[in-house]
Amino acid sequence: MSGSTIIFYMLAALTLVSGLFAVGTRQIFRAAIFLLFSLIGVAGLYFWMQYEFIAAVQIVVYVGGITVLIIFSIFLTQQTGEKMPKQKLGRQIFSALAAFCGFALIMLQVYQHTFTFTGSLNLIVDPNVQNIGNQMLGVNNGGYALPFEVVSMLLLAALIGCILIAAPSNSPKRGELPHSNPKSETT
Amino acid sequence: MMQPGLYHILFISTALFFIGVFGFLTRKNLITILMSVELILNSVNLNFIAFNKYLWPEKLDGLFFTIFIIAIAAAEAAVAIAIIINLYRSHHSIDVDNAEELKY
Amino acid sequence: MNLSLLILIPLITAAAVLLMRNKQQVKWVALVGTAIQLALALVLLFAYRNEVASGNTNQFLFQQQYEWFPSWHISFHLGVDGISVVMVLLTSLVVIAGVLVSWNIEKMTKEFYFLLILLSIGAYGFFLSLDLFILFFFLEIAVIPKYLLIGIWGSGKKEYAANKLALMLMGGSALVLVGLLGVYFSSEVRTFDLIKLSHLNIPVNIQMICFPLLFVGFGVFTALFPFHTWVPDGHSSAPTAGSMFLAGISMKLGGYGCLRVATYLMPEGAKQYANIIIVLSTIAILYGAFATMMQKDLKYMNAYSSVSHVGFVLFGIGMLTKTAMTGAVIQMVSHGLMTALFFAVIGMIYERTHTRQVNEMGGLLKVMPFITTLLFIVGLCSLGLPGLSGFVAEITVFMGAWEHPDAFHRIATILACMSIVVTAVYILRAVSRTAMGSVKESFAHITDAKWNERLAAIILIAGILAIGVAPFWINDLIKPGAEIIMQKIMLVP
Amino acid sequence: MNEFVTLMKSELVITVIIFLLLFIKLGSGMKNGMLLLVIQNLLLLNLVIGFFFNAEGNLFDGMFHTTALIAFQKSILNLGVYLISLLFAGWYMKSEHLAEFFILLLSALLGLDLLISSGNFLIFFLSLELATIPLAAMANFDLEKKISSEAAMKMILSSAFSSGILLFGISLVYGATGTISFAALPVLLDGSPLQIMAFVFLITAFAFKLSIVPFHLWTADVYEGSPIATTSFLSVISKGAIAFVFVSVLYKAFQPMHEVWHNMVMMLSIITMIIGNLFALRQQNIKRFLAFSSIAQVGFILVGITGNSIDGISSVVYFILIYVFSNLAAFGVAAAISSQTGKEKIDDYKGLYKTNPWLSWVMALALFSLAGIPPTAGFFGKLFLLTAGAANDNYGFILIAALNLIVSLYYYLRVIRSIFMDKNEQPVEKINIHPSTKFALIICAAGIILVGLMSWIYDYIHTLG
Amino acid sequence: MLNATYIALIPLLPLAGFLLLGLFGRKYFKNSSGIIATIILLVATVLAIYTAYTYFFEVGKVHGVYQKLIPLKYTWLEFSKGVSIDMGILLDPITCMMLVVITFVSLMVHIYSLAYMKGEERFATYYSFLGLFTFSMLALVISSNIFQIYIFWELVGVSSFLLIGFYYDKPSAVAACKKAFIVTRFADLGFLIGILMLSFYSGTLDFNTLIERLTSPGSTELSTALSSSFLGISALTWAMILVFIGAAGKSAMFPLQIWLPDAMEGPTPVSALIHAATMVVAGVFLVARLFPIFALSAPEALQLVAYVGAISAFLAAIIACTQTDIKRVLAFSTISQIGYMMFALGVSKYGGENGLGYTASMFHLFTHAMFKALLFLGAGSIIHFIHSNEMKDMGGLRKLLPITHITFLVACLAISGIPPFAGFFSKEEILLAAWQQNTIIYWIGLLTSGLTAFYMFRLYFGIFWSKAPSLSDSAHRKHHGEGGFAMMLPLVLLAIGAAAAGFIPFGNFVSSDGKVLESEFHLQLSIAPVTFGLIGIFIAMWLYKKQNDKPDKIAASINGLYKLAWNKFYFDELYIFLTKKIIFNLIAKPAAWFDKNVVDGLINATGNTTQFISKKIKGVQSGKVQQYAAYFLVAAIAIAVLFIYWWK
Repeated sequence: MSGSTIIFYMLAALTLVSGLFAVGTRQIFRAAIFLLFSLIGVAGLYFWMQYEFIAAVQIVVYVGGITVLIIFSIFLTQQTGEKMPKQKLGRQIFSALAAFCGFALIMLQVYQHTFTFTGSLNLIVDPNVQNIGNQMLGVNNGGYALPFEVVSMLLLAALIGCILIAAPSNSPKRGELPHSNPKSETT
Repeated sequence: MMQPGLYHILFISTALFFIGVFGFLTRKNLITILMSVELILNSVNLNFIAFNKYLWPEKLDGLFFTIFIIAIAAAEAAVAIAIIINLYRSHHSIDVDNAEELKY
Repeated sequence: MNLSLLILIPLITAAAVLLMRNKQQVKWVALVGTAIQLALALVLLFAYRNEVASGNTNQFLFQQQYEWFPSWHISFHLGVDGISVVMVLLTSLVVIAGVLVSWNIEKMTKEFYFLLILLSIGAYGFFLSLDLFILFFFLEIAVIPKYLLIGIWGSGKKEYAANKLALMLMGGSALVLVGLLGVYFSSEVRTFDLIKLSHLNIPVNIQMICFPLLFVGFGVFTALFPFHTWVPDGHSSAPTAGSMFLAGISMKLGGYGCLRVATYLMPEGAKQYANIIIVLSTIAILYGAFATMMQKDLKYMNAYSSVSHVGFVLFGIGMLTKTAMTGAVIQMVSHGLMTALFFAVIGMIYERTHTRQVNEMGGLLKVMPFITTLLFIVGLCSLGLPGLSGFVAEITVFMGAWEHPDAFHRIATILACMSIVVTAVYILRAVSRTAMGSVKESFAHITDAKWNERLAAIILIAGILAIGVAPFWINDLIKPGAEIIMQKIMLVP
Repeated sequence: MNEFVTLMKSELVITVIIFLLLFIKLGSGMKNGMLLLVIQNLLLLNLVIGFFFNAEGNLFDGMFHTTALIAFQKSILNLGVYLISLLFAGWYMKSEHLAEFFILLLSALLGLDLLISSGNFLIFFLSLELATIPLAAMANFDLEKKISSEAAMKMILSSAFSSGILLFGISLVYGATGTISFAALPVLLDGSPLQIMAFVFLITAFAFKLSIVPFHLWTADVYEGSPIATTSFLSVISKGAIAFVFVSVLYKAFQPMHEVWHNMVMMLSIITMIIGNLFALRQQNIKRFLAFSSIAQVGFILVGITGNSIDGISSVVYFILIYVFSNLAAFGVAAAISSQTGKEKIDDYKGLYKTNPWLSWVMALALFSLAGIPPTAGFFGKLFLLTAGAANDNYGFILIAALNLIVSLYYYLRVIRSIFMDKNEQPVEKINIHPSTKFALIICAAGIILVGLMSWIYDYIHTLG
Repeated sequence: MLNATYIALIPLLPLAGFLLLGLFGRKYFKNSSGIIATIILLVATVLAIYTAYTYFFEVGKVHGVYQKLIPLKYTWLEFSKGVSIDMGILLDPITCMMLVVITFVSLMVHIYSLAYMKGEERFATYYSFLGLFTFSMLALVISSNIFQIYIFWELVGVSSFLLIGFYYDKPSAVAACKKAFIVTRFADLGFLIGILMLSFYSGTLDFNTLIERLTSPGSTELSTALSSSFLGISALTWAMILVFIGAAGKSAMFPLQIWLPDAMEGPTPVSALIHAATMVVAGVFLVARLFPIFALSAPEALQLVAYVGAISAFLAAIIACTQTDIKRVLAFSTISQIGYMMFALGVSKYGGENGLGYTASMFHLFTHAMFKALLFLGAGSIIHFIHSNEMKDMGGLRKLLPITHITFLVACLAISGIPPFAGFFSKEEILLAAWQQNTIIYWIGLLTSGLTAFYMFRLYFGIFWSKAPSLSDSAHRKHHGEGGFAMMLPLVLLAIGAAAAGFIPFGNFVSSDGKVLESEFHLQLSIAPVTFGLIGIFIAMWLYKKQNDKPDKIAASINGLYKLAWNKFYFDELYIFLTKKIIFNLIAKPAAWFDKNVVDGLINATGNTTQFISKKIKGVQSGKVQQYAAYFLVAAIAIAVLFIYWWK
């Protein structure tokens, strides 16, 4: 068992175990922290696969962005330390069963399917920043300029949407809010 | 124990996917539901990277897919949180069970 | 003779009705429009006879064809044979009579006449079309106006009746649709054209599926047992003109469809299913007649008797002989005129006595002799009195039915014949309780029919007598059409 | 560069409009009336431009492709959006965030346009999200209403869940075939179980967006809670575009698996029609009612899709065109009534004909068209869908579809009955219809009547396909 | 030479009268309608007599045989090649005879009604109905086609319906007209099916061809018709039985006689015309028309005719003895006399000497028309005077109504078969024929003839003798009189007929095969009926000439039988049981119930079930977004499994 293998299993365990806790714990703040660990675990797996760029993006966007966003919103909407109400047992069992069935089905199909590497080794494109950057803005030959533009439009729209929804309105009806002036994080 | 490869990663990603699904189905707090969604999206990302690495390394399709998914996840999370906050304003709660006026 | 005129004129009339400003104008526009229709129908009749007399041996005359949805091979194809001609004539007679008897309608006059004329467009188009798609199109056009007519201007449990009618008729047309699609895809060329389809031999397995679909589908319109239950409720709730139209024309759409589409295109299917048709229609004939005996409401009575009478249409078709088919068509026309008149009379009586319960009337002959005489005439026509159209139709059906020597057909025919006695019983009960006896105090000052009612009645009676006294002309018109259908059936081993 | 402009014309124009609106918003405050007029004219311009300079071709290495048919489909969407901008004038005038609303709406439209033109899974997914996320924000546009945020929440969470499953499916397809391009896919498909599973996951996303049973459950809640303009966009424009893409994905990318999807679509179609109808039967809220009825309508679209032929494509496109007119007319009337009186229940419509005959007739026309009653265009639309579906000799299936038509007729007639027949002591008062609403309703009514009778429209679509 | 137009005019003139008076009578001819109708009928009568004369003496006889001429034929409705309903004229001896009888009696009734119906509100309508009836009846007898006869058969039925129900505000009249129509309609069903069978086997509807094909021994039609059988009886016989059911219905033969007594609710002249002289003998005419087929090819059916006729004659005579309403007595006597005609036909054979019954039957038809019409018109005159139908209200009228008295007596003598009045000759011939062929029937006939004499004279004595007229009757006379010339003239003319018609050498004109039948006079055989008749008359005189209690005593002594007869053997009750209990309660009611609850219920149930399911599954749309996702997931997995493992 090589070192790489050991690292892999550790990362896998980190990802899955903290993922499980993230969906299992009844303290919302802890859940967010476990989510953070799970996401870091995934980033570790990217590293392990030598996709450093993606790993970095993962850390920056997820760990630095989304998780923080979530934690902020938790602060906004929840008293910390308060335990979340428990879901009905029946629902839990049913969900677990359904999830397990889905898992079993997919694993069955995946293991019955033989994925074979068909390409030639010397055509492999190295996922380094230069290649990625070139392709990201390329128009032809597998360039990703269009998706890039689409995502930018999407982010713009999302931005406007967020401002609109979360920003305090001028209308007097909003005076009944529990928090005097909840700020929108996205602005 | 064999050398970890594609199948192992697929196992992890699928497991993570269904952990997320389980969370989505069982959590009562809207924000934790949102967290489950993030887990789901991460599992998909893992899939794409793994396939790209082990099977189709001639192009970076999987990688780019992952990048864009991350971007989308961010946007989605932002809008979702905005909506949740708005909901919190009117319902004074972010319990999903409190938002079921619309039914039948 | 330009056949599209028969669709255009009502269309223009309908549009003109919508543009009119007051009730008087609406009425007169509608009347003039329908009068032109009647004139056109008569012109068509004579033009057709002339054409045939001058040796034109085509099956369908005056054909017109315009491209419509060419990618589906649909064309706006019109044409008439003798059967269509008489059905068109029937339509025009009933429509003008309907317009006349509704002269006093006060509520939403414009809409009423608009819907009435819309209905007539459906009927004309249906009878004229030679393309199954437009046939279906016109078939469905005629459903919703009925729903509105009953629902808005009707009486009694009108919503229930309107709903039931619309849903059952639509159910019928859904079956028709599936059957038509089966026919459409059975041919290599994929065509809806009736003439082209009639030259193709539709595979037997398709016929076995599509014939029942089409026949039952059209059968719902024709009150095929056990799909007749929309008839009593629908007819009795509808306003007078609505009932006239419903029973006079709409039910005939189904009969015509059974004959022209189902039987003509799928002779093997017809042969296979003929016995079932006969059983069902015999049940309808007798059962409708017996059920009529128990009715107290004049409209219900006529509605149930329509089930019985229209049973003869399907009975005639199911017999698969030339004579019986001719009889079936004559019965369609005859019943159309007769039942329209019957409903018109019931409407006139109701307008004056404000009741339709036979038990609450009596002695009306004294106060309104004209209307009561109409009731007598129509009753006698209904029970098959010679000299009136009902007799000709029933006798022709019986003669045709008797051509089969086997016991099954014999028994069915005898059972069907028995209905003439039952009919006599209920008709006489109704007529005598209504018209005869001593007149009630409250009805003593009732007035007789007005000019519009008289005119409407005379138009319909003219039709009834024209068939009853001189049936040869209608027989001559219909028989060649029936013969062509029979030729296809005869070819079936 | 010229090619770039002509091929992406529609997307570019929309983007330009979005930025224009953004500038207007950021610049001086324009009064709502003026702003609405500007928007309407811009959208009209967009619609008109859609008919010119159309070309076929690929861009970005096949990620983006367009054909005459696609251009026509986009025009249908443009038309729908233009009508939406006209129809709900009453609501717009009251809104504080008119410009933002249209920015979001146009973003969604941009997403849909790109979706129709998408040539690989990546752009497909991105544009799908572009067409979803702004909509979630739009659903929340009635900021003061509880149900509006609830609807938005349901929408964004369900769609996130759905995207998760979709992405998992895409990743499996990618893993199994090594491509994310639609064009390259058919030769690589072999129908192995993994591919079938991946395909099923993919389908669920379409099913979710098209609200195919059992993936439809969000639909009614979101429709009811959202502002009516959003609802109509969701139910007409969004649904129409997804249907277009669904057809082309099934017919082109997944053609080798057509036996699988044929059965699947048939099965889904049957349940969708039945469940949609059964739920629509007992709805009281007109929006919720239209939601379920549109679910049933989707069932019929699926019937046409099972045809797997050129007729299938053209009948779907044709039906969507008609559906745009009919459904928007219904929403328009409902909106006109609810914006003035706040009444949204079917029972509130009792006696409407007495006070508002004109609106009643438009509503009746729309409902008849939805029910497939001749001579409205809906008749032709439904009939052609059924005909396309019947090409494979599944009489049982077609019969079920035809019988479902009756059930749907029943509930459409329920509304008609309320409007025309039922008596009411206090009917809705006389509605003042905004002129632009009136104009839009006239267009819709004309469309409902004429699109069916003018057969060249269908034939034009047919030649495109 | 015969002109078809003239013959056609005979029925068409009354039709024209019907249309003219029916459409415009109420408005324009309120008072003149009677005169107009009478003049029209007078013309028709002249034409009929001329036609008959021409036929019998100029064109009819070829080589000593009366031919069946068809001067006019027009295809009315063609079913298939050779099978068509034709409107035509068939002239043969019985047609000519019937033409004369009908026009003559009808003319008498027309004249009589001028006075009898005077002042009636619906005077014009009355005459138009009479015109309709006369037209139908005339067209019936000249029919050349079996369907033509059916058509007019129905039409006479309806005109009878209209005339019986003429006093439509009287409930009993309404009930009677319905009963008459429905009973005959029921019988016509048999007729119709009979026609269908005949047309099927013979391939024609034309009388001449039909008879020829079904009587010539070698023909294929006949052999098929005889070879196919049902219950051991050949199809042809069945057909003829069915046709006879129609005839029996119209002629009120047992067991379909129930309608005729009630039909007396109509105006009395109408009873004279329709329910005595003309329409009710249509059945006899029909059997006579098809007689060759009956006699040659379906003798079993003819047997049935004979027995039905005999039973009817006898039963009706018994019932007539007990009735007190004078019109009802006459009605039963009509049934009885028609029974005579029927069994005369029934015992006859075709051709030659053995065809005596046929001639006798027709002869009796002819004479019966005279005296029965006379009886009815006389009764009308009495009723007109007394304003009552009941015998107990009458008595001693011979002084007050002298002409009526004399003519009535003549008629009574004629019907009782007392020589030399007309009835004697025809009845004697009938009994002779019966004697030769079937003794049982002969004895029944003989007994009946005695009964006939009894009840006729019971009537006669009861009306004209018995008690003295009451004072109010005399008062009546002052302002009523006997009804004037218009009423007396027909009585006198008919009385002459009833007295003299017997001397016509009937066998010269009418016979089963068209050849002259030399009827011989058998004195020894005529003694018996005359004796029986005289006995009947004497018993009646003994019982009824003076008012006394003997009749009641006798009635009491045979109480059971008397009651049975008085209640017309409970036939009405039987029919009411059949219709009310069986048809209404066991068929119609269940049918209506079935329709409302089962058929309609099923349709409604479909709708309700849909609604029910719709209500039940609403829980799926729970409003919980997680539940939605759960459904989503489960559905996705399920579809995947389904399509991977199952649906390949």
